[in-house]
Amino acid sequence: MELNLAAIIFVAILANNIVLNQFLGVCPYLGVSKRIETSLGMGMAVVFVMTLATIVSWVIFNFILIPLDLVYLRTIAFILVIASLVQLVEIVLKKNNPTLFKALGIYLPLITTNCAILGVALLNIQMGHNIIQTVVYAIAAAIGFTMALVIMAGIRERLELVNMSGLLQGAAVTLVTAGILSLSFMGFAGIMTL
Amino acid sequence: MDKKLVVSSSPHLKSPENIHSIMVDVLVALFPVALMAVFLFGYRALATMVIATLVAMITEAIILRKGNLFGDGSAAVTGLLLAMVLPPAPPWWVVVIGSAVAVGIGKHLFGGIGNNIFNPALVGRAVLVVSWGAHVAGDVWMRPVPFNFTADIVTEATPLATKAASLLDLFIGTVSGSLGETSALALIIGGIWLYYRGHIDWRIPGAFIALVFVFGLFDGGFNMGLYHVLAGGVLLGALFMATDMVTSPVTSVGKLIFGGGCGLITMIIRLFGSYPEGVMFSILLMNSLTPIIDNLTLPKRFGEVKQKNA
Amino acid sequence: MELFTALIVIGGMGLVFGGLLAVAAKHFAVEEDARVETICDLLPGANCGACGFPGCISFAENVVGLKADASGCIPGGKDICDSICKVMGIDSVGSEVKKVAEISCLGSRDVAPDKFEYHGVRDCNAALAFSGGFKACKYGCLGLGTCAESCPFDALHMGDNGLPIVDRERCTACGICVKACPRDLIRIADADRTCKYVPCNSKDKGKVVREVCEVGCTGCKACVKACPQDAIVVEDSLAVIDSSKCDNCGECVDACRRSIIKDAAKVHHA
Amino acid sequence: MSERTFVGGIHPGYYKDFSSGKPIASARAPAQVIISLHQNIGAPCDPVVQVGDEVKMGQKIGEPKGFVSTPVFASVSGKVTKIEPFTHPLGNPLPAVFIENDGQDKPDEGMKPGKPLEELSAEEIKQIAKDFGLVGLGGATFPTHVKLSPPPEVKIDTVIINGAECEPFLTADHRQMLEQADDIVYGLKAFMKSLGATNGIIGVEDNKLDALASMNRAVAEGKGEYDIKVHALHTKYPQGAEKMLIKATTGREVPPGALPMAVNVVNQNGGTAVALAEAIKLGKPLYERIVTVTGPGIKEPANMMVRNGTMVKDLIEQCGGMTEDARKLILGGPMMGLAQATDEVPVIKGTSGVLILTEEFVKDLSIDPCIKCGKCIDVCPMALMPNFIGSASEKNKIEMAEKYGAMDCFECGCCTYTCPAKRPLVQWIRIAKGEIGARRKK
Amino acid sequence: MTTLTQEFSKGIIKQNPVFVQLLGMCPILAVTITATNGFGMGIASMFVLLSSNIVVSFIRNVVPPRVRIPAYILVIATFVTITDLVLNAFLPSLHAALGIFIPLIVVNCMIMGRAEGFARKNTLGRSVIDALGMGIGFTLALTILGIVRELLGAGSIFGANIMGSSFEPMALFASPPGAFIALGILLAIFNYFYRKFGVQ
Repeated sequence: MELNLAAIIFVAILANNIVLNQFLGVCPYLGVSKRIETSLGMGMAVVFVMTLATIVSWVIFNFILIPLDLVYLRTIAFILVIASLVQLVEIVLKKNNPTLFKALGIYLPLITTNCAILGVALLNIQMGHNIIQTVVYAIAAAIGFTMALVIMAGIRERLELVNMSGLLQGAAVTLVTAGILSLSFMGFAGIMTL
Repeated sequence: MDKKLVVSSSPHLKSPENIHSIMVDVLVALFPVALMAVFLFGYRALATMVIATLVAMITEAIILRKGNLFGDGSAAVTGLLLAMVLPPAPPWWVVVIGSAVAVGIGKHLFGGIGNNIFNPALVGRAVLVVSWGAHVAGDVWMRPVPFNFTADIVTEATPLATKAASLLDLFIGTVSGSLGETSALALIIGGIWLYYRGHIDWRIPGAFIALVFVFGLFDGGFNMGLYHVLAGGVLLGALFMATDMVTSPVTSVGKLIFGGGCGLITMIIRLFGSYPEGVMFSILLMNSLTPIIDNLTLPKRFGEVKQKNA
Repeated sequence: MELFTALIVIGGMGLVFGGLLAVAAKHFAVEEDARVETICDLLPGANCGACGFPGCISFAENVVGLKADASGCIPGGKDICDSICKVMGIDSVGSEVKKVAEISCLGSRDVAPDKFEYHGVRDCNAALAFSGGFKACKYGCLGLGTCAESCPFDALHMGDNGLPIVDRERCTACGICVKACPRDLIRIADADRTCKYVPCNSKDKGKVVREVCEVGCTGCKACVKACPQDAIVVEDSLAVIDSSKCDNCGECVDACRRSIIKDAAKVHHA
Repeated sequence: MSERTFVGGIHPGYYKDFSSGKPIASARAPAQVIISLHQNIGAPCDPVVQVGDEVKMGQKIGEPKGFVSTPVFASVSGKVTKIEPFTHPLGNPLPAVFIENDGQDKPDEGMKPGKPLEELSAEEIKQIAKDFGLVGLGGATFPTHVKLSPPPEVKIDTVIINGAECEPFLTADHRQMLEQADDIVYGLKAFMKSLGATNGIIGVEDNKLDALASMNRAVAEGKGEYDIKVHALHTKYPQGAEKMLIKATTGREVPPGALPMAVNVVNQNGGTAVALAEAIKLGKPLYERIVTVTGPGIKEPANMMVRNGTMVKDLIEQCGGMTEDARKLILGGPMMGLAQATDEVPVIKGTSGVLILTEEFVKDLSIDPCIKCGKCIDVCPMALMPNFIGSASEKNKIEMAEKYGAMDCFECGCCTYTCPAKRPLVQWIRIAKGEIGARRKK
Repeated sequence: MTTLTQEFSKGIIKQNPVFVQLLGMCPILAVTITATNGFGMGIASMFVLLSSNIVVSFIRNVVPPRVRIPAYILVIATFVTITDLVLNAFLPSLHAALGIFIPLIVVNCMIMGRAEGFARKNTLGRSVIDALGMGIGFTLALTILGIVRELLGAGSIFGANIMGSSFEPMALFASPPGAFIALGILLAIFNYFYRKFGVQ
């Protein structure tokens, strides 16, 4: 059990990174990776929302959809959860913790359409995790996302000082960089398996 | 004095060193390694090196639209380094594609010399490993047969897989493995030359090798520690790949972190991963962290501490 | 039965979340003006800053807040001004005429020599820090391309002779290059004006101009005498043609001893 | 080899042999001197003579406008013919006084010995430095009396005489230490007395063994009750930079943006010490200085005592003229000196050298992309990140340039010297500094 | 106002959701191992886009602005679920290949973007045209990338082997890194042509 948790963390962050290996959350990955600071903020927001959303989705799935035999409604149910959750978080934060809201607020709307959130919630169900594994997996996946985001932001800040052909600037070079990053993360394959 | 005076910003003296001379120095440092490769693996190794270097230079000349094939020499270095991390005799088209990818994608896609994030030669190899793993990183490798230039290829498993080669063989290089990684002796000679010429810092190879050694100790004592340092690509990686100026940190502390990270990841992959060798992955990974390491390890400015105390 | 549960579950969830959000939204109402987004969509999106605001969004906000004029977007021109006015529900303003950047120097490398050789950063401002620029003429174009570099629309390029060339199609008359040129050699003018003009900015005396440039205006006043419209005046040894008076007769072109008077729309343009 | 040094720095070719063996010779007084009214950092002077006035050698012709400023003196006797802008070593025309030399060198009445050092008070010494137009002669031309006026809460305990002369080619300080060692010690004593400092240090790079010997002798003979030591310094550029010299001799580090006073030290150039000694002993104002005329592009290199306002062209002629392949004229040393567009430029108080470089030194090298070799970081004596400042400035990312330390750069040029990509880092840093300064003012 | 033809063609070229707007990157990278998968994904997305655009266009005047986004998401999610079930019933192999990325069509920013940015402001007819244009543009992009990756990574196109048996496929393009690299290079190539032919 304990080893299993460690494996979940390792695999979710390094070996099977949700952005670099599973292609979840690529849109914000391309969009919000221009500055290290911004990417850290986005990462924090994702950690927060992803953990909450995955837990709530898990609860709804296991305690409502399965008993009622409504598994086919999971997509609708989960997206409802996520969309509402993001808005609720936004509202609650605004009232109770304005500082945190200031830091995370601008990223929250971006998260609704971040397929990493829905993706992780769905994958989590697919892998049949229990509640503890769910929490660990969600946090680890979000940290993996943040890590990939921050690394890319560091690289892009440096590439800003480069005289690069306009054809490659922006998304093109970011994608290729992500590809090579993905290549180098392949080295972690097989170290721990689930 | 009939020409006009020249005006420019100070300083008016410039060191004689330039990118071209640095690249020539690196090529010189690679010479003993290349020599040893030909000695061990025969004409096939020579062919691999020549193809890789030529294709790299041609690719660069095409991209830059320049007639001068050698240019500043950086493409030749990339090509030769790529050959060093390939098996002695892969199919020719694998070498061609790898070399073109190294220069085209690894280097020029990011804006050319000085701007690449990842070590171009390793990008080339990584692409080849993923694409045609059996040709470049399979289980069986050509056995070195010194002074035998016509022999057919005899294959054997690499020392990293068997863990059975003698330390002396590893030091001299009479073991199977990538073209340029087998002979520790030749690599160390090249490394010393680079250090003497001031192109590499002791910190990156130092931290790299030290961590590999320490982790090797856990894998089976002092001899195993040495074994891990000498076998596989650690020395080639630590002395020639990780020290690539463009893709490694510029700060002193950053260099230590970088080298240490390379060593750590290499050993994690070697000891626990499904790949037998982790040098390439570790260096590529640390390359990606270089900008962040640089930003986190800005040197303390002259007089800065006193200001804080005051 | 199953259909029924499905309806209840989704409907219930919708109710719960909808209710929650409705309550929350009521307590935290935020004023938003949809017009900002609409106007932002209309704008070219180059974020060039020619309007004086730090980007298209900012300009849109200020238009909606009535702090900026609807015609403020220079690259957008008449069309966008009209559209903005429509969104804002006001009458259209702004000029109809297409404008472009114009460079008032003909002193290419071969006709206006340097006084010394400059090595270093290829930027006009940087070069000016050394003895006031390497060009012998202290008004002429240095040709290091700071203006071309500054153009957000890729409409300025350095020609082989070391002078910038304006791409009339791409130029939006945003005026960024006007500010970028440290020697004030660029101005914005009507694209299709039919008049003559003097592409020189040298306020040096004629003797000095003759020493440093083959195509500089010496202020000899030959054109002044030739002009039947009295449209030309010489100030600071530099002839200036009043485009409102000029009828493009071409007398000055023949009269000019250095043959530098040109059709306004035909200089330095691709 | 001496251990006294700092971290970073470079070892360029020193090229001192051109002129280090040449004793200081008097330069010919020119037929006309053009004395700039901008002779020091800080405010320029207002002319106090008029066109047509007869002036004497050593007569004050420019009156300082602010506290950070010093007067300017006539270097010949003769007639003022013009007062108008003239090419200044900084590149732009600045106001200057033209004096036609009558060849008689009639001295001004003020030029007579005053009280001996023993009888002078600290305040009087400071006043002498101010009245006789003393500025730092190393090249920065910071008014000396300002350095002698620390705020009351600062207690200066150490005065350092800079004899490092780390700039390649230049030998003026070297010759001065050989030929005027006693005056240097005398000047140092005056500085110490004025500041109430207890320690005096003379720092000399250890490639000038004869100068070290000469200074040791002079100190032994002339130090009296003062505590003065001669320190041999490791030969490395920029050993003579203020902060590096203080680090090497006292181990103290001047904080970024601060003056040496912050660590209770005042730095003075050897030439300034001699000027102070001569002002006290002879009542001689600062109207001439030692200039090294050297470089591969000059036919007969020399060290010369040159009057303020002499044309550089005149000096070059006296040294046999330029060679065929001469391409660059620099006032000052090769690392921090200013390249000139013309040889029609006058010598000012801060002109320590006239350096002529040839074709081989001035190739217009292509600027390559930064390969992040980090050599500039290794050599930067201020431990900045010149490569990133340069790239940021190139891309006009001024905040980034500031973050990497642009404002702490004192433009020693080590980074640009060492850069294998031949990037004009100092120039970019200077542009960034100008931009940051302009933004801070806003 | 733009003509209907323009409205239709803009989605294919001028405002191609993938190559110009960089939307829907996740499915594009994930499912384009083969041309068939890419094409299937494109069609599925187009169906959802079309249906949701129609519905959104219908209800645009009814939905209060505050619950706009949740309401649209609900609409989209419904159609996604339908697609999911239909694919599972009739094309189980494609359903298996696309896997989790079918439910993830819900959060494809292209669909949300069109609903939010176009259908809610435009009439039914225009919304349909827009959805068709965008959907075809998206399908086209997915198919092109699928063809490139399948050709290089497996030597075939739409499952038909065309490179001969001696061809050693470049497995890179069948792997995740290859997806990123292929799309990045494809983007650069498209940038080049867009610039060359003056498409903004």
